[in-house]
Amino acid sequence: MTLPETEIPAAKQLLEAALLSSPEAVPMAQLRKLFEPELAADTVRRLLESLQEDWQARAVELVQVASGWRFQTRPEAQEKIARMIPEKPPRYSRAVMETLAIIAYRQPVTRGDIEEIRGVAVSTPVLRTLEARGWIEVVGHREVPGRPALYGTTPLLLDDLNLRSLQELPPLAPLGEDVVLPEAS
Amino acid sequence: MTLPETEIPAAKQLLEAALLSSPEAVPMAQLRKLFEPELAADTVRRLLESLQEDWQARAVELVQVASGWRFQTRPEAQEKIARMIPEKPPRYSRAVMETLAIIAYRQPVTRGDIEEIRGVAVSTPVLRTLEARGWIEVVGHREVPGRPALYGTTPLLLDDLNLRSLQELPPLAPLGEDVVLPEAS
Amino acid sequence: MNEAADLLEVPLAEPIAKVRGEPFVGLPQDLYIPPEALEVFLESFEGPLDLLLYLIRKNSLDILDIPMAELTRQYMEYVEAMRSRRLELAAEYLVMAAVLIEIKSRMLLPRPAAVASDEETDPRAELMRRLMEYEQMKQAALTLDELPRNGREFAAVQVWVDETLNQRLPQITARDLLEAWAQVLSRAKINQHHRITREQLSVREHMTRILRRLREQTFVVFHELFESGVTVPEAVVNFIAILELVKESLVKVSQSEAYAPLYLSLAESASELPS
Repeated sequence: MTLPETEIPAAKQLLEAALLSSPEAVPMAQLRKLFEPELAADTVRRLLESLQEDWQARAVELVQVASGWRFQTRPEAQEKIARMIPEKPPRYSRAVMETLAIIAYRQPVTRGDIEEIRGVAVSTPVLRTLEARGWIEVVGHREVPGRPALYGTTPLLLDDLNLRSLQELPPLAPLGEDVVLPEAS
Repeated sequence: MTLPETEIPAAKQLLEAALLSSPEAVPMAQLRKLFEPELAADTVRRLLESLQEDWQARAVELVQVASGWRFQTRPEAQEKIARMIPEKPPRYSRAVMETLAIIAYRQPVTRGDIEEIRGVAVSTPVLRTLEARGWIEVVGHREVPGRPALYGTTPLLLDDLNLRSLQELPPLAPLGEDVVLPEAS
Repeated sequence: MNEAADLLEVPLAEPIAKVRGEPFVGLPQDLYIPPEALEVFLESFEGPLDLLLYLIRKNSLDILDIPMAELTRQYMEYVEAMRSRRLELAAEYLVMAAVLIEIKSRMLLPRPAAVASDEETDPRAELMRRLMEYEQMKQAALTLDELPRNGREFAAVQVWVDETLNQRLPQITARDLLEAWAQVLSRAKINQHHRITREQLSVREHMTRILRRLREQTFVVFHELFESGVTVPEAVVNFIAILELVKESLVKVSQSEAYAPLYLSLAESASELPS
């Protein structure tokens, strides 16, 4: 189903309202359901691209991420918006971030695999923090004694990092390369 | 502090981004903090009114409510948006969940108590959302000037959480230490 | 290490410890570590591999040809320092000490000439592989942490939606409730910390803000200085700022008659009240 010229503005407004009122990225399949009869994916994509242009010079932008389309604030604006909010987004500890990196780059991995790479035990709260954030999940079990859980990353992690697929993760540094280490360690 | 003509578009864009990224109404005092130096309330109000006009013919509108300003979907658009049934069930905002948690664990509490614990103002819609859901209710009034309402949780909340009594709520102690703060969502 | 410390961020670019007000950014060369700081130093390492990498990089050692005697010596000094101060030593550190000593002693043994050049028989091979793999992941963690993140560098947009128009109501569990409470608590801690260090500053900030406003407006009605919606601590700081300004004779408060509105003006410009 394509769209007559005259109905384009209303269709764009509806897409805009749907995306603005959704806290998470909206998949294409859902966006098509906004219209009766349903629009072709191509038509919706063209409308989205046109909407993207309309928002180009604003402090909010329309982006495509792993699980669909979403409006988000631009970083320059976000810095100023943060002034209004008394709390700062806290940072994750190194244990949490290293565990996340291992799961992201080596998935699927068991807790034992993570401990082997880090050389220390992985505490339960570290995994629970990542699960509660919706960034990792159990994707299966390794068929060895004890059937340990295998962890993988979720589409939400990609969404939250503005990525469309795991291929877009930053490439790993070559093994053994002398990286700039933070002062303390 | 007033604003030179040339800075008006950028100021409006920043207000727009701040309001679009907040599901709850933003009080004037907070909006003023977006600017450095802070703008006068009058200046901000004029910018907001101009923004309101820009959005007049859209499916989302800028409105002023008791606790501040917010963008919201127009009811006609909302009906159509409801057609695209989300795959994931909707979630309550952080403000709603934290308010509920405080009432559940510290009841009976006044709105002032909640604000003191959260460190930010509690907007009326937050309390109304919880009341409409039947999870909290006014259980009395504190005998101090103004006789503020005391909130408590209802048996329905316990039913919905599959608990038989408030004693079955998860204990507070261990988590306060362990949990790494998830970032604002 | 306790679990809370395991999760708490030690900002890497900042001094990791302060001893008698002096910031310590790196470990001193001679390995003298003030006892008060040792524990903090050690907690900044994520385990024995992290400590070894630190020693290798600090001494510009070649990770592909590690001088085992030197590395083991330095590592053992740390372990001994920890033990002598009765710090709780994670088992992993002791296991690694044993591994290092074993590698060192195997290297002292003569190897058959035929396989001496074969890398696989290098007693250090496994350790070097682990160090490199960990270093790679450590770097990846830093890079991931720097990626723009939802809720930090940008925020997903969501406007108000009337709940009554939503057909599906959000479901919650008791666990969600507990997590929300934990968020409140931990934020309360952050804010508390904030208040201790910033209190004086924020009074000064409010003083400046009020002065700036008076410069533009000449007269300001007292209650206009308190926007509705400000938090109680903010209002209090604001009020203290006004008192401070009056005390320092920067601002005058005037009233034309009893119960009339209070006006604030700059001390130097105060002449007559607006009618």
